[in-house]
Amino acid sequence: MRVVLVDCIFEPTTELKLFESENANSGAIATFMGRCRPRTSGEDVTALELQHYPNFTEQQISRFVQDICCSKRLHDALVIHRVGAISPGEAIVLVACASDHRAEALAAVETIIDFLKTDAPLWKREVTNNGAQWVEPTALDYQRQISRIAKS
Amino acid sequence: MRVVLVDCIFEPTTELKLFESENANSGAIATFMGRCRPRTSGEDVTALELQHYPNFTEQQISRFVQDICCSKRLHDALVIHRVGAISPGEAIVLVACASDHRAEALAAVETIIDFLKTDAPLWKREVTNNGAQWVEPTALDYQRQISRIAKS
Amino acid sequence: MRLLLFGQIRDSAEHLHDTEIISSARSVRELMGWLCQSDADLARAFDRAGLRVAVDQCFVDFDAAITPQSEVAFMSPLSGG
Amino acid sequence: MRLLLFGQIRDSAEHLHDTEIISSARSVRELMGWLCQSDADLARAFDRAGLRVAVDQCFVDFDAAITPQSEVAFMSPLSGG
Repeated sequence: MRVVLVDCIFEPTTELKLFESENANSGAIATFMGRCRPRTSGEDVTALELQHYPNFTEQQISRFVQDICCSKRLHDALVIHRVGAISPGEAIVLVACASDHRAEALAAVETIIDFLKTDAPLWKREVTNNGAQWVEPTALDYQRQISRIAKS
Repeated sequence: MRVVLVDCIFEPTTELKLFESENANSGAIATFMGRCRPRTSGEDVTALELQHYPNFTEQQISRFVQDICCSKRLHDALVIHRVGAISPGEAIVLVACASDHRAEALAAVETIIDFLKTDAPLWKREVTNNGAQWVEPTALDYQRQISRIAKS
Repeated sequence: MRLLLFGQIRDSAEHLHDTEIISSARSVRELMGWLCQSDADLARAFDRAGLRVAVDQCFVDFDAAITPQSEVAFMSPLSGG
Repeated sequence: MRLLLFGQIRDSAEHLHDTEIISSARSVRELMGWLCQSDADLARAFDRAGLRVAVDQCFVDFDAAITPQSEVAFMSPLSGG
């Protein structure tokens, strides 16, 4: 398992290639990549800023991912998350999970990305030409949080 | 949208890098890679053989993926599936879906891989030292087929 | 008509796969009856669960009509991915 | 004790983030009351939905005990991914 916060550009497919080769015996690898979109609600995004709580953020994500690795019997999991300033088009997050069969890897990726949206100590601010605005989880994010907690 | 059957080794991360660059404005990309496992039920697998029905297989998968692109409002989808003889460790299938937000891309990847397991005209035979055996969908695969059809 | 066999069922009657057959059958079901008379292995394969059929590259049920020009494909349970 | 602010709440009281404060508060709630008296902007920020608090890098509820050595972090709604 590897959970890292990075403050500069990373290349998701390069990281995936490594993850794939480290898990050569896994029949199933599911992934999710989130990127900074160039537009939001009709406005051009000039940057995203991601605040984090040093140590605590890594610790909280690691604990959660470790639990998922056990409960879903994953062979391995990888979370790379950007912090600091992010430009449009750049990757924000990569989640990858390896397992014997697809159901576990797919469910684990979904659960981890849902967790990151509402429960990881990260704070996202979107900067547009009309100023900066803090992003809060959507109603759907909270619904998924509730259903995730109910299932666990 | 791109659906291709290939009869030789392909490199999932190379294909993903291309897919990613073709969908630079998509906030979310979810993927699934399935590989030939070196062992199954305690036996060493020497090869997988994938039979297909030329034209019909591509047509059936393409139709399904096209419908998912519309219903999930995907920006793009990619399915690469091996046919013919596959060695342990080699990729069998890559599914990638791009959308604005994660829910659509994750759900689409899961739906497409579930479809491939039970409803795409492909037939898989596992070769071990004890002979060859046709693979049939598992009880779980059929459960997922029923729940997919119920949701659609 | 053209007969195609996919998956396990092909093993039961390899010699019949991708062959032109001459039959007066007017439905898939009639064709199956006709094939069963001449091939006991295929008859047993038809009895296995999960058999599917496509006529001219469309999935159909066993009552579907066929003509001497049809392409008829019998398929054991599909298993991709 | 050390005070940390994350997310929108930091904008309300940037000058208080990552500072050492001297307070006799024995619980998070007492500390919040004490901070509200000296900072109206922070008081309004505490009223917003979704406020969370961690003491010594553990999520706790507002009745949790604190000491002069505690690290207390107030957080606006989390939004990673």
